[in-house]
Amino acid sequence: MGEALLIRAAGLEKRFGSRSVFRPLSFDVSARGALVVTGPNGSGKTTLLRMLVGLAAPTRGTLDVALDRGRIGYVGHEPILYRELTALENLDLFGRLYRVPERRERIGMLLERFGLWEARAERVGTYSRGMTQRLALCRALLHEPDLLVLDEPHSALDDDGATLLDAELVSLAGSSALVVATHEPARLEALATQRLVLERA
Amino acid sequence: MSSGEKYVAAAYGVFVVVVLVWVAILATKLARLERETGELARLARARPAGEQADG
Amino acid sequence: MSITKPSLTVLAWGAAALTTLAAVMIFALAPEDADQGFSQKIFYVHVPIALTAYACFGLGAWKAYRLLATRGERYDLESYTGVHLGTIFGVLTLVTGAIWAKASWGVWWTWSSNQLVLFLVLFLFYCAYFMLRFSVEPGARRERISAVYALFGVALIPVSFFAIRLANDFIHPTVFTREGPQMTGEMFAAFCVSWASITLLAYVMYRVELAGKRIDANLRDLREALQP
Amino acid sequence: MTAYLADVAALARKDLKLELRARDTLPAMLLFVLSTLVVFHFALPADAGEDAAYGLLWVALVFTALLGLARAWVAEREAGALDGLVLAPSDRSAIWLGKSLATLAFLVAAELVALPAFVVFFAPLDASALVGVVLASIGICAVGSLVSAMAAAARGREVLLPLLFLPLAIPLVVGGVGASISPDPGTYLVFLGLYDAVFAILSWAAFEYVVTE
Repeated sequence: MGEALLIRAAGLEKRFGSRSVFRPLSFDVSARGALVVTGPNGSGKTTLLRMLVGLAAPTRGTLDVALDRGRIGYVGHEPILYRELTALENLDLFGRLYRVPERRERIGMLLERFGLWEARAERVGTYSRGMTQRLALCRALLHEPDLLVLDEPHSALDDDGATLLDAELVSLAGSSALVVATHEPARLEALATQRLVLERA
Repeated sequence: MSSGEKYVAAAYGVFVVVVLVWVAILATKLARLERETGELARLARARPAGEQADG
Repeated sequence: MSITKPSLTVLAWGAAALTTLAAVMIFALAPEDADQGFSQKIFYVHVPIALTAYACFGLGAWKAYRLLATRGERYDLESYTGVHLGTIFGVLTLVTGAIWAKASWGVWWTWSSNQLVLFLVLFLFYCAYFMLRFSVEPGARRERISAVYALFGVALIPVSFFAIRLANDFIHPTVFTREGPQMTGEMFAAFCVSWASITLLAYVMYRVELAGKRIDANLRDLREALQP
Repeated sequence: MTAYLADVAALARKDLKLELRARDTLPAMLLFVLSTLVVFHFALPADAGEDAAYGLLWVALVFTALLGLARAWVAEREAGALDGLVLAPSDRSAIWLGKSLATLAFLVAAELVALPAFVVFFAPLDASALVGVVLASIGICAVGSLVSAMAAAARGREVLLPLLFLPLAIPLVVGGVGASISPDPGTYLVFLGLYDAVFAILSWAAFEYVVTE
């Protein structure tokens, strides 16, 4: 048997009112695994990812993630940042909440790496979608998570942003688990240890 | 009827009326449910046998 | 329905029997009140309805607590039905209370009757429960928010009761005071039977309404499953 | 415990920073409470007793608080920021406590303008009235922050918030007015303290269930 299982899901279902989002799902992800989730719009990719990070509860079935919240990084459709705060202020707030050691250095290094250092003191509201997405990635990587959950991370990035992200994922694959929902599975072909294809219920 | 009796009748009357209105609302709901279960029963019968397996 | 619960038919017949017994005792057995005369008979329906309203709000809050503690989905409908019935009996309390106030003091409303004012506050509070419930998307979020609000309601009852009593010290010097009417044996017996019958009636209504809501929910699932 | 308070402080500071930058809630609350008091002057008949004025002070305070509470979760709703706070490892009640303290700061700032204006326009305020205002403000912010978080998850939240909040605020108004005009304000102040204790603990415990599934 491979390494310890990080995520175990059996018969997972989510229902909004009477409409269920996808057919019951069962899958496992190991501590160093990389699950790539694909499927058309509305097939429940975002709902599944929100369940994995604890923002949504399954209506039926069991899901246990052997990690506490502080060890999970998440990039969703929404940037999950304060538009009226600057990049530094946002990362400082989340850095405190995630109890990140040497917070300032870590923030500086991440902003540098994602090309946001010059814009660090500007309000996120003034950022382009691509820059906001990069900042969201900084926020998700700030506390060196053991599990990184990304919802269509490449969607708003330009070319060098995307290559930057791919390099980041490669370096992370060795040390933590990944769950990525994407419309470009080809990009993650090398990394993927498991694949999950969702269809509309 | 003296005024006292009028008020007593009014109080008990209101109580009975409210309960009856509640029953009436339940009755209309029952009628709706009856109609809907009928439709669903027809839908279930109309489905081709094969599809019933995976239900 | 879990089999441990007494069957609905037994309860329904019990409620019917008790109600007739109560009616007979109230109007035939219990003597008229010395000073209030015949209009005191409203007491036998007004006070039990108020107590039943409290019981329904309590039931709604208990089911809400169970929902939050055990994530059991079925408690949401139970809490909702409990609060719904509580509101119906709350309105009834206000109406019968107003009629009694008119009968004994000639005014439809009196701010010095603490219980009436409390039910007015609770009526406002629980109407907002339904406004809240119908403006949140159905799902886990709505169930939990409604549950929290229902729990607040039960905390509000004692707090408001004291607030109203305190308020009456300075808003109105109490002109109309009415301590609990002195009751003879038969009066008290009639009151107890009437209270039991109304409580039982409320429980039957609760079970019937809950069954209706459950059938509704099941039907939605069925329709979704059968829809081509 | 200190980590918890550090989280609360960070969250409250964030709200103060947002307000200082946007300046859209506090100025509105200050102007609102002043204009409400002036309107009340004209609403009161000339010979109205002082008691009526105290009552209207509390109406002004409650509706000013409502103004602040309506904006309480606006920053969190933009760009899904609330999900970020819910995802953080810190206890979810810290989010509520941080928000309550920030809202309390705005309400107290508005009161620093409203109370002197009231004394000038209407009637004097003694010590027990001031203590009543402080205690009631705590209760308003504790319950108000929770209730506005509930409304934030609903459609039509601007209309819903007052409906959810006002019944819960009635005991606070009774306590506040009582503390201002009653010859024996002690009982009213104790009542306000009890209200704060009961509803603050209830809000503290219930907040997690309002923001998660």
